[in-house]
Amino acid sequence: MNYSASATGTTRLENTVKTIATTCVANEQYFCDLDSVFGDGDFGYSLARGFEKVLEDWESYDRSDLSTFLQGVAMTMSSRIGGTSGPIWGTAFLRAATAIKSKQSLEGADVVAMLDGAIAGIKKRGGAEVGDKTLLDALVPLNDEIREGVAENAEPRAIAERAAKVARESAEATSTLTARRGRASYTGDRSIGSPDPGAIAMAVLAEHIVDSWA
Amino acid sequence: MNYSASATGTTRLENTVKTIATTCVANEQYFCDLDSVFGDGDFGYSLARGFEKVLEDWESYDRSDLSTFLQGVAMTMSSRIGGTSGPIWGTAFLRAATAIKSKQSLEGADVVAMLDGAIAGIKKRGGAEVGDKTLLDALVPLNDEIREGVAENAEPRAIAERAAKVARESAEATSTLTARRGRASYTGDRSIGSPDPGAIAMAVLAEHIVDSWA
Amino acid sequence: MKKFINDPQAFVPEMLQGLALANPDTLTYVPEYNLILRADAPNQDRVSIIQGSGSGHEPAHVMLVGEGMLDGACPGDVFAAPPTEYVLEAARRLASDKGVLLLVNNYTGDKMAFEMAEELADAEGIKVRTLFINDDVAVEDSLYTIGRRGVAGNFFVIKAVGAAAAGGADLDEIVRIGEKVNAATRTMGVALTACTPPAKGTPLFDIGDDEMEVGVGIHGEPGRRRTKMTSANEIVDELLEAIVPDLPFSSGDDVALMVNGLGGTPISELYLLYGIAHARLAEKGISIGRNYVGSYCTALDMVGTSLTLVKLDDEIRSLLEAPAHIPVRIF
Amino acid sequence: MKKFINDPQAFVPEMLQGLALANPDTLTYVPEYNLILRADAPNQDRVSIIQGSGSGHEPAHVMLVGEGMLDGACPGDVFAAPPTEYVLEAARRLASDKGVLLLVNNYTGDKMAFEMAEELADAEGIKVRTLFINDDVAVEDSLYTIGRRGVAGNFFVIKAVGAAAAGGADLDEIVRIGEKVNAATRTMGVALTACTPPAKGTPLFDIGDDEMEVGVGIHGEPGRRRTKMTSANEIVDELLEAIVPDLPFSSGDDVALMVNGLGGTPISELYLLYGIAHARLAEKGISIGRNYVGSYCTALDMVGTSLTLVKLDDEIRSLLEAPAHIPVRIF
Ligand SMILES: Nc1ncnc2c1ncn2[C@@H]1O[C@H](COP(=O)(O)OP(=O)(O)O)[C@@H](O)[C@H]1O
Ligand SMILES: Nc1ncnc2c1ncn2[C@@H]1O[C@H](COP(=O)(O)OP(=O)(O)O)[C@@H](O)[C@H]1O
Ligand SMILES: [Mg+2]
Ligand SMILES: [Mg+2]
Ligand SMILES: [Mg+2]
Ligand SMILES: [Mg+2]
Repeated sequence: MNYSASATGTTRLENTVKTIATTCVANEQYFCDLDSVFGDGDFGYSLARGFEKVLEDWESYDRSDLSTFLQGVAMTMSSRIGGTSGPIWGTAFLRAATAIKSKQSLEGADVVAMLDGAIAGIKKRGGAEVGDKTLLDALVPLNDEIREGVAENAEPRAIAERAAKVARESAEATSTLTARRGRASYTGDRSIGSPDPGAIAMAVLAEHIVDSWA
Repeated sequence: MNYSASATGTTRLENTVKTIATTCVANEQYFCDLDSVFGDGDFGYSLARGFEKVLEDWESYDRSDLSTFLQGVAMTMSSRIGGTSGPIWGTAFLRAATAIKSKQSLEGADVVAMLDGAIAGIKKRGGAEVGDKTLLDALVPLNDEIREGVAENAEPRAIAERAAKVARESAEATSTLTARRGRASYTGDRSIGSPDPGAIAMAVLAEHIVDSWA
Repeated sequence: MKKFINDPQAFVPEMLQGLALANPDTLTYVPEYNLILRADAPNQDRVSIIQGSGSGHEPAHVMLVGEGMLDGACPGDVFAAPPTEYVLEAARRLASDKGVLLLVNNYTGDKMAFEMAEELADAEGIKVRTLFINDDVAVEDSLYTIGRRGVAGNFFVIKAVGAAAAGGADLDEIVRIGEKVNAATRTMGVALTACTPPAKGTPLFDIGDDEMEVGVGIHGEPGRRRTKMTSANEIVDELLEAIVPDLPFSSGDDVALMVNGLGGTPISELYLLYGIAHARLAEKGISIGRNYVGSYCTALDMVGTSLTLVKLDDEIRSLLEAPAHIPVRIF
Repeated sequence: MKKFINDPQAFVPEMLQGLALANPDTLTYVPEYNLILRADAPNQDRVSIIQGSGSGHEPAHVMLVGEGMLDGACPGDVFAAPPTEYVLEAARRLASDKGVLLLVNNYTGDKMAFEMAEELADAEGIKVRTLFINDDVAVEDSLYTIGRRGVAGNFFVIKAVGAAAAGGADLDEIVRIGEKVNAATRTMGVALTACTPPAKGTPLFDIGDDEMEVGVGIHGEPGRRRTKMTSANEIVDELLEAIVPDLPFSSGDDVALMVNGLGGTPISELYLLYGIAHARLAEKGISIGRNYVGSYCTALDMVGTSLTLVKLDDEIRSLLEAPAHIPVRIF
């Protein structure tokens, strides 16, 4: 895998961020609905408002290197998104940026490093672990699948497809878990039977990234 | 017609008042529903609370003569019923009592005199006339029919049946009128199409008085 | 019916009981006659102010009893004028050498009960006057009807006469002030939902999910027209278009503006409406000297609002500014 | 959705705009950061008190900004913690030599935003402390969850630290007082209906016509159990049975009792509930030194209530009694 910052002005990384942003904006209602089963119904709203601003600011981000670009996105997010998602997603983007400091192009291993950083940041920020019924329950297996694919030297697109499949399965599997973090945790066992909105969002994003693969 | 105060301890007048009371209590919900089409939905409640108390106090009313008995009922009503109905029904009973001051038995003409008194009192108290879509629109024709029957020397029971029929027809006919008094008047022409609750109550009471005829 | 109640018929007495328990030092509750009285009233050097009306409009009027406002409130059942005897009893208990003022919202039932009570009180030698409040512009004047209803604007009449009474004004002066404030006050409301009287148990009228009732009364009486829900901006415009030309309020006027909730509307939405109304009035050159945002006069749990404008002059302003101490409070 | 709004996304700014227009002399509105600040803050001789949280709880907290309570409120969108940057900006604008106290209800999102903001403010040399409020007994303690939520009891913490700050107390002392009041405060709520966030447009959860949610949170989070509607008496009993043994409150205690409406409940029902709670506590030998009946901390338009008990001592009582001047008022 090689994502060049120079290639045709927009890079695979930029495309991916744009897909994330447009997908979150497009799924506002769906993500809200997921969050209203056992949360407070604003997950989609928070993400949509943040990523709307990302798309608005799109042309103005400093693109000196990939890390700086990602950092700009992270700043928009954390200044715009409130709720749990603001600090969680802001931290994730910031840590991903840190993981590729001053890189001009990305290898498969860099993608894994970015996700490692994001995951560590999310865990530190919110104190959640895998199994607590949060987006980590999709994001961590997704990253592990990419790590494996990269180790096997698989095709980027094939890796992405495998990762999306794992994300979807893991996200659906959160239905069986009891929420232990965030607002959903107040419901105790009543959260069993419905998946975690953040985890489903990870699956939806992974699938759209694959679909938009150029 | 002759209603004796001595006959079997309860008289036709007492029976009639009791029928009015039990009918109003039994029709609480129905009368409320009628009042909520273009009023505030409490007509049945107000009447039921007042007549409940009348039934509760039943044994304790002073029965020195018929007028005193009716006056006792009037006092219960005006101390218990609020809303428009308290002053209206209290005044009606009080004026009916006045019309038969110190009588020990009643002729048909006395019934007409009682209703004449009640009607005059209601008009004075509330300023309504026939045609304003109030209970007067059933009560006045009902009284006129009794007056005619009495003039024709008809059988009391036949008179009562004719009066109930007229009350029902007149009450239903209030549907075509625009309310000009009470809460319903605020709706203007929107009150057209639904009958006046007070008028319907008059018809229901007249019908029950006929049914309970011993 | 989704309410915090026990027996629907005990709704009013249980509410009054709670109010009295919450204000043991300042209020007296007379359960036999549904009365809430100032514990220290009557004061023979002050005119006593009494407001009666149906219940279901809380905090009006039982929670407005206290220093600088009402000496007593005489509520009936939900949306029903009190029985004449209750009003008379209130006048008896609050009879003062300086007199008693009965404040009444202009409705058929209330008018009859209070007029009868006034006659009876007068016959008993109580010095008493009655003042009818009729601030609702939704009701078109007519030869036939009893005329305009009293709605949320009654707050301003109560506040002004309460302040005047506290200052020792005599009964004629207080009646003059009450009439003046009533004449300077205009209100119109809109409902998004119907209210549910406890004894009825179901909503008072049917209204579509996308409909609103413009000009609604505080008992859920229908208003001027049923129409499709519109935006907050359009609603404020429609209400002001009815209110402003009615007095009329004109450029250069200084007003008090009340954004009143009808019982089920959160204060957040009331402030949102306030912002719009403030801006619209400013455009018309009308300045807002005092504002009131909250649920002052409700229709049980109705989702809705009313806007009230009062034309201020120095006299009215200073009466509205005067201190008062009533149960509705934050601290 | 039956609300007085224009664009659902503009709900919070339009509400704040209205609030600022209604209080031009005392409040400053900073639209870029959603802030409501005291116009005369910061005062270098006083600790500045800031409360942040999601919107939708009005009058909490934006309408509690004023003399003797908050110096600033930093609301997020409806039910969403404010972005970190907004909190940081509030701390910057209200930075005082005596320090800044950030009050936060204990929720994941708020905790993260405020902890991040505290670190950043601290790095900028602002003297700042954070205090978490967690009075909701509905949440069973657990190793995993973030712990109990902050709900209507936050009013008492705000009032107490606000009074202490007005009296010139230093930051350590104010933190001590805030922790003490928080530790003495217990709340539990019940919802009869779900609330409808403007941006969502539909109720947050489904609840049957004959059901209620016991232990509900102020964002419509489910509570302890879903059960059939019962009488006001039974509801008060269930809430008190959860609250009283938790501290515990015992015979001989003097308490403040708040009966809080969740947004769609009329004050008449709150007083009815107050009467029941007062009687129940009296039976237990618990006396009510101060009472608060009204909608203090809401969940938008939710029909529901919460009861809060605060164990009083001389210090807490005098802080609660101290005067304050905030937008929520009657005059
Ligand atoms: N402590 C946590 N760590 C990581 N993710 C979390 C945590 N708490 C909640 N989440 C994720 O955030 C999602 C909810 O986000 P959002 O609705 O913005 O939060 P809230 O409204 O509760 O503040 C959950 O579905 C979950 O995936
Ligand atoms: N001015 C009036 N004179 C006579 N009857 C009246 C008058 N106004 C209303 N009514 C009658 O009273 C009925 C309503 O009574 P009620 O519901 O107790 O009054 P409200 O709730 O409006 O005070 C009407 O149906 C009508 O028949
Ligand atoms: Mg959420
Ligand atoms: Mg009625
Ligand atoms: Mg009525
Ligand atoms: Mg949220």
